[in-house]
Amino acid sequence: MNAQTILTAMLPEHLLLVGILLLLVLEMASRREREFLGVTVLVLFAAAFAAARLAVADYAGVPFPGQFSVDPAAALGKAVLLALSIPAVLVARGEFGGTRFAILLLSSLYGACLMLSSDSFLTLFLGIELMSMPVYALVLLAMARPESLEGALKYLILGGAGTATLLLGISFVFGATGSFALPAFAEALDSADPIAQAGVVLITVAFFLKAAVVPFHAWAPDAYEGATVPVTAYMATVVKSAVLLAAVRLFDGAELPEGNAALLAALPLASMVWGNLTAMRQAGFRRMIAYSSIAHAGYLFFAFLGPAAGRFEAVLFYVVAYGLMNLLAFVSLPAAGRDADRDRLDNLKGLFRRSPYAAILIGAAMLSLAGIPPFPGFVAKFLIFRNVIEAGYTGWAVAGLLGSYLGIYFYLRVIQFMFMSPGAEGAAEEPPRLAAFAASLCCLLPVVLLTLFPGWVIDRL
Amino acid sequence: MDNGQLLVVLGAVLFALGFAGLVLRRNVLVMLMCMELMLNGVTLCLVVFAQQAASTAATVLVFLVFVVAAAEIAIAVPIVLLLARHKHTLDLGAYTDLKG
Amino acid sequence: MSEPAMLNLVLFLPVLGMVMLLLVPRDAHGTVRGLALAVMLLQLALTVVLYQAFDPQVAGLQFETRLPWIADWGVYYHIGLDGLNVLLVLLTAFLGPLVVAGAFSAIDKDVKLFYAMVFLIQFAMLGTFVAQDLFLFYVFWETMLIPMFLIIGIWGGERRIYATLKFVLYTAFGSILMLAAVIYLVLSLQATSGITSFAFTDLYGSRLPLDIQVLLLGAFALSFAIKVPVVPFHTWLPDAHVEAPTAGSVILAGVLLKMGTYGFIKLGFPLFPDAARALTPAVMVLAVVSIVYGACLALVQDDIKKIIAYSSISHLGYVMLGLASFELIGIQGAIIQMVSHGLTAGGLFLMVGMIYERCHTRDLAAYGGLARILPVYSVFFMILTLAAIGLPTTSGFTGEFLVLLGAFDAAWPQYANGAATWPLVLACTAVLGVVLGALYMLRLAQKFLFGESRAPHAPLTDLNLREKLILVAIVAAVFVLGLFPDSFMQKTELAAREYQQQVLVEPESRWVRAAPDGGSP
Amino acid sequence: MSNLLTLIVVLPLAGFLLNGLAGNRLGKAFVSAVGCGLPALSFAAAVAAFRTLEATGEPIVDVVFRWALIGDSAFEVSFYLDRLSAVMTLIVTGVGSLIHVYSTGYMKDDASYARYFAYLNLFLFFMLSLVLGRSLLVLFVGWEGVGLASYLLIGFWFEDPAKAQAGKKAFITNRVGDAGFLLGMFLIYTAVGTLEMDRVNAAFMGPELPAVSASLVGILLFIGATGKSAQIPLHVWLPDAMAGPTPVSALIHAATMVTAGIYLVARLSGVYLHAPEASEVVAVIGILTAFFAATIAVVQTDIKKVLAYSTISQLGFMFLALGVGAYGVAVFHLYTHAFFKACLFLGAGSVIHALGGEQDIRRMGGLAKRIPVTFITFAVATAAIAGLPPLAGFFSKDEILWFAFASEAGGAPWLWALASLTALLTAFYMFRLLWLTFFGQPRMDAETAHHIHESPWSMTGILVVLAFLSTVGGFVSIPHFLEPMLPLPATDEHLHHFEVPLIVVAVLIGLAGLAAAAWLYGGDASRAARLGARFTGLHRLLSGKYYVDELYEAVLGRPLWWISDRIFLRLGDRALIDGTLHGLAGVARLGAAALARIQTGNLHLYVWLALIGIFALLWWSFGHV
Repeated sequence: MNAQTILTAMLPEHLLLVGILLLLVLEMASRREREFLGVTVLVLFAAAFAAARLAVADYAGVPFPGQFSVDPAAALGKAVLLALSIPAVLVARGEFGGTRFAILLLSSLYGACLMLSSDSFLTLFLGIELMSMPVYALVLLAMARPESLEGALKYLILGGAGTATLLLGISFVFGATGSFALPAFAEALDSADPIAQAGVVLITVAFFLKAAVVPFHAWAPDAYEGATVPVTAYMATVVKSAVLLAAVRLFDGAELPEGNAALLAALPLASMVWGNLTAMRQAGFRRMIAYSSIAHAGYLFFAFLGPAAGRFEAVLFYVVAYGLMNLLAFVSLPAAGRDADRDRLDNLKGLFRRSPYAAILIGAAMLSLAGIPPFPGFVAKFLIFRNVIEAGYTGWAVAGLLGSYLGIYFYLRVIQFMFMSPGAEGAAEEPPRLAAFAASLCCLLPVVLLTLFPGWVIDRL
Repeated sequence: MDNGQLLVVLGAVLFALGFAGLVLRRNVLVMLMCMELMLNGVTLCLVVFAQQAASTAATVLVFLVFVVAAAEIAIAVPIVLLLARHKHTLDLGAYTDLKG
Repeated sequence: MSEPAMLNLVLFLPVLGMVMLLLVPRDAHGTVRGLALAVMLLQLALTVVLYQAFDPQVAGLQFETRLPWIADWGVYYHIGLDGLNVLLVLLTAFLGPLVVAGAFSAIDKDVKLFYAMVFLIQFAMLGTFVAQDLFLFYVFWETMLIPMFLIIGIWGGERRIYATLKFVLYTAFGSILMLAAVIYLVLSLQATSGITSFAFTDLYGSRLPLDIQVLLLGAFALSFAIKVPVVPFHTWLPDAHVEAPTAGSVILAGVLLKMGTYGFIKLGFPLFPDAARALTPAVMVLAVVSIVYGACLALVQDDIKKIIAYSSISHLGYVMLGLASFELIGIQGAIIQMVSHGLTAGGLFLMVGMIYERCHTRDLAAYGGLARILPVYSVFFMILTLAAIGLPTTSGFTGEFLVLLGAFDAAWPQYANGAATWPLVLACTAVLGVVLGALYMLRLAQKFLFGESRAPHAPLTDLNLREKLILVAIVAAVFVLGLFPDSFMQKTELAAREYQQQVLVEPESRWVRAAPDGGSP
Repeated sequence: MSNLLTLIVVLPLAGFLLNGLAGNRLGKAFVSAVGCGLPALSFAAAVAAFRTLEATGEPIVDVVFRWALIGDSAFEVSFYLDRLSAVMTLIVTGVGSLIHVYSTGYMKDDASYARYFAYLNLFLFFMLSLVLGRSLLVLFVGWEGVGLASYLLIGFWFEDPAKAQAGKKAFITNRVGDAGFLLGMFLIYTAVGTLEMDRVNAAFMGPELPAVSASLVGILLFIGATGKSAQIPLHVWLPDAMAGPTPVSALIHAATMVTAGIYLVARLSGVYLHAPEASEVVAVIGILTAFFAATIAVVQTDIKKVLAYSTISQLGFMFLALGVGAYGVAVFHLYTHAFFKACLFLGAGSVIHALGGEQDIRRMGGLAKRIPVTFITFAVATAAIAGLPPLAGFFSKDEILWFAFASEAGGAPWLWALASLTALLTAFYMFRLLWLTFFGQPRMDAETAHHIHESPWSMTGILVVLAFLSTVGGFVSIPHFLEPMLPLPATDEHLHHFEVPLIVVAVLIGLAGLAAAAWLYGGDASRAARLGARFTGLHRLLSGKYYVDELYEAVLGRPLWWISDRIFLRLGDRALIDGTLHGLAGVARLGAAALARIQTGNLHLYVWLALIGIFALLWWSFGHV
């Protein structure tokens, strides 16, 4: 192991670290929120750029053999995560109590990056924890609202239980295979040893829990609602994506043995149905998105039914499309006096009359999440279900598609509010902030790209 | 059934107990303890397996677990405090504002 | 400019129009309307040029464009004109300006968005017709939902939300299953012949085992049948029509429904010939049921729009009958009938819209003797009614006559040689449908135009110049198609025959004869 | 001139367009000029065409354009003039032109004068394309077209719902027939591969018959004919059609359109010659219609209704002739009937005109002296239809009776008997009409009586012409003229000695009818009243027109409505289909509610869920190792 590799391979992580330190210093120096924001965005951008460069350069390096390695895929994943978090930060102005938000976010991202290039359960575990813990705190940030405490608590306790489950699973797998290397998981997947089986199941459960798959989803709606908009956006997109990409790395080459397919199909299917149905009757935007994200976790895990080769491509494209669209919706949300009001769907009524472009953007986001062409959400869904059918699980695919059909209604409902309902009484219109505009822009451009030239993007995954 | 397996089972039992506690106990602080209990169960298993495989990695993980456990508590306690101050109770039943 | 480029231009003009609309200030309604009309007229002009340039002697695609889109999956941006879609493209382009002009006075809320949506749906519909790649087709097919959802939902009547959601959810359900079928089909082609392609031409004539074919065709057919709509998948139509604004109804009846029948003739049947042959009885039965059922329901409606809506069901039943007869005459008739219905139903909806703008009700009971109050209006209404009835010299006759002749022509031999009686029974029933058609349309004309004169908002002003021009255009088209259909049919003949061959005789196809398990994954 | 036929057809169309588009602006003079001039021109053209036909003896074919070419089957719009269509064309254009002229007087004061003539010309256009069309397709175009024109003209005064209703009824009833017509046409196409009628005839006359039952074709086409020519069971529309202006009744519902059915059968005689069953059906339907219509006519009190039923009855006679293979004779009767029936209707029109719109013969009487010209012409026409020699009706009807009796192609004594009885009735109700209208005491109120006046020359002149024609028309032997293409059927040798007696009988019948009517309705018509009182039941049955309308309403109308409304709309659409959908939506909503209820916000529950999940998965995976 040499310093050179460590430097280049972990450049994104290093940049995040630098960012954290920088912010700490700044906090002593000044209290100007705009500067914190600028620095954070800058750092994130730099890190994302670095990761992207690594990916483009097909860089592969092993700074810590057996624990931590970087390959183009991992780098690409990191780039996506880092880039996705930028809009969330941009709309977070005002969420900054000092620098806490930024620092917590950066460290959580650090953990996410760690997950994506972990080679052993140690690193994976470290990454997951490092990613989750700051988020508990982030949920807490909206202390003004008592619900946020409750949300944080629920998230924390279930998350903690998840951690424990993960660890138990890890230890079982270790016990069965005597190794912490990730491939041990694949090994355990095939082995008939009950301990190994238990390990596999427990680890899967842990991932289900982090990604909020039924029935381990219950924390998500409450936590999402408890948090403030940017945090929710971050959780719904970056965290979930990180977990899924990590899962891809975990399953890596492992083809599912016939028997275990249902293990990864049944619960995701359940969460599609559950999430989509429950989302129908939500009055709050964040809560609705929470349920929608539960459903989407379902689609994402369907990707694991598909042939191993296609998983990364499918998942990555999906999280890009899904994340971008979610963020687009979040950043376009009309500002309102109280964060709670901002969350209410009624607040969207007649939005088109007040600020048409916001309405159109949110509308596009909803349609994309519903998987209606020509928006990228459709291509993403198509890709996943194509893989599933290719792997021969036609029945599951049809079931999944029908499950996704259930989702169409509540996305349309949002559009209906924005375009077809009379305006909400006295919805004061504050001019969109520059930051928010920038945020929507840096979501919109990639979306357009994804919509018009999905092929071009897919080639590069 | 040698000691190793015995201990593993014990660890699993601890884990289960912790989980059960999460389900059954109403006091939030106790629930946090139960979480710790789960982690301890896991640690026990890990130690045993580490013994069997004579692997340092496992030992490292054990320490990691301690750290994580500590960190979790560090975040949890302030939350609980705030809640307690807000609701004047530690009974979980009180914290059901978010639902539906 | 080369024709392929021109076809692309025609396709993307509406998008250009949308972009231009973005630049127009929100309240400059006049500008918006003018712009919209100008773009549509330009599109029509270009389409006519293309239509003239379309060579009836050439089989297969013309003005083709084929660019890689999602190369990994063999998805191409592949468009072109052939005999099957050329008339429908012409129809779409023809109705475009009329829809826009027709909405000048009707739409005064969110005008900009409205025309943007009209452009969008125009784009989607044209795309659906010219697409030659299954993926592209599906994308356009689904995209169409969005503008229609908004058009009905924003500018519709009281129960517009219910109607529009019903429409979207109905349609989306079909499409979801179709999506599964599309994926499965493409993958099985890949498995059997190693070709990864969404091109129609590659997928035609699938050699899958019959049961799988039937399933896949079922999935496709469901989504097409909902769009057509074929009884019993029709209940969204009346609601959608009644609640939709005039422009919406015109688009719906004029073009959108044809997407369903077009789907059958372009995809459904040729993709799965064996299944098509196997399912023909079912299709024909449903077609005839639609004819009778739709007519009967039209007979008992009191909402003018509902009457025309149900009549659409009945008329498209004829189209289905013609398509399923696999008889050249029937197929040609079906194609003409599609266009004809687009003209008559579209025209009638426009006229209902005109009276609605004046009187704000569509209740038949509220009207009477308009022939005295609005003579010009009544003349046009009468002509279109008669065209809908299928009176000779109008386009409706051309379509119905050929369809029925084709159906009978296909059925009689089977009866004569004792093979099967049901086709003949169906054909005869369909012929009797002609009587029902006269029954409900004349009932409408009767209550609406004749009897002692009354109307909710007397005094009424007769048609203004804009409205006259719109209707003159439609009526002219109706008569041209009724008196001189020959040149139109020449353009479609080769394609129609090709379609017939594809289904009836096993064509050479890219599918290597598959193993019994269908070589599916 | 090559496309003379096209000219014949197109001239009235031009009239329609001119009057329809510009008529209201350009004033009545222009309208009358165009409206009457162009038909007259086309009559002239017809005469010219007829001359050329005479000269060459070859049918004239005039291909206009190709309507459609699909595969190898071509549908052409072409006109065809042979002796048969020549006769028809002359009648149509000739009588048509006369009635146009008459209308200028009759409709003088009508608000929509231009519209009237536009419709009338439109009718001529379609009627001519019907008559001249070479292919069944063109014939069908005309067939439906005249239906349209009749629809528009019956409902000409559309403010009166009843009148508009009558128009609709006519259209629908005809549509029923047309369905049969279409099927017949399709059958011919599938069997013969062409729709051009000369070819079709040739095919059936040819060495090997087409592989299809000629009778089936014949019957299907005859269904169409029953619709257009108001034969049982589709006769119901014609009486109501009297709602239209009287000249229209004369032109469309007496002289020309309603005879289209006869023309069709005669035109396709080739088919019917090989279809004995079909011919039998035609004959029977014909004679029955003739008889029943005549019985109804006996008790009608509306002057036009009487004539309407008499028309139906006369058409029945023609079908009888067709049925027994005497196609030429049928056309002969058609030709004479066109004259005297037109004359009668126009006379009736003149009467109505004189009485300011009164149509009920019970409020007429004693008009003979007041409007002499009308009276005389009407009397002549009545005598003609009653079949008194030497008037036109006598010749044609007598021939029909003879062939009904003696034709070897289905003639039978009972046909003759029933036909003669009908003839008796005919004579009776016609003279009854004459008496009630023109003789006896005036029964109209003083006001009307005061205003009675003879119609203008434009009307009376036409009456005179038509009366003259119905006098001498009989001497032109149409059957003989048509012999080359429509040979008369062979007659049974043994019956030939009956010929003269039959003629005598026929004449006596006519006189008997006259006598009966005179006796019953002479003076104050009290005898008639008593007779009516004696047979009230019968009287009610007849004046109720055998309640056929009511029957149809009960058997067809209401059930159709009921099924559509109850079964299809309420049960099918609302309950079954939408019900199911709403049900599914409801299920989803309930599911959503249930699932949302699980999210109580209680952490314990959440953990429970997780726990259950874990154990389920563990159990499952152990199950599947």
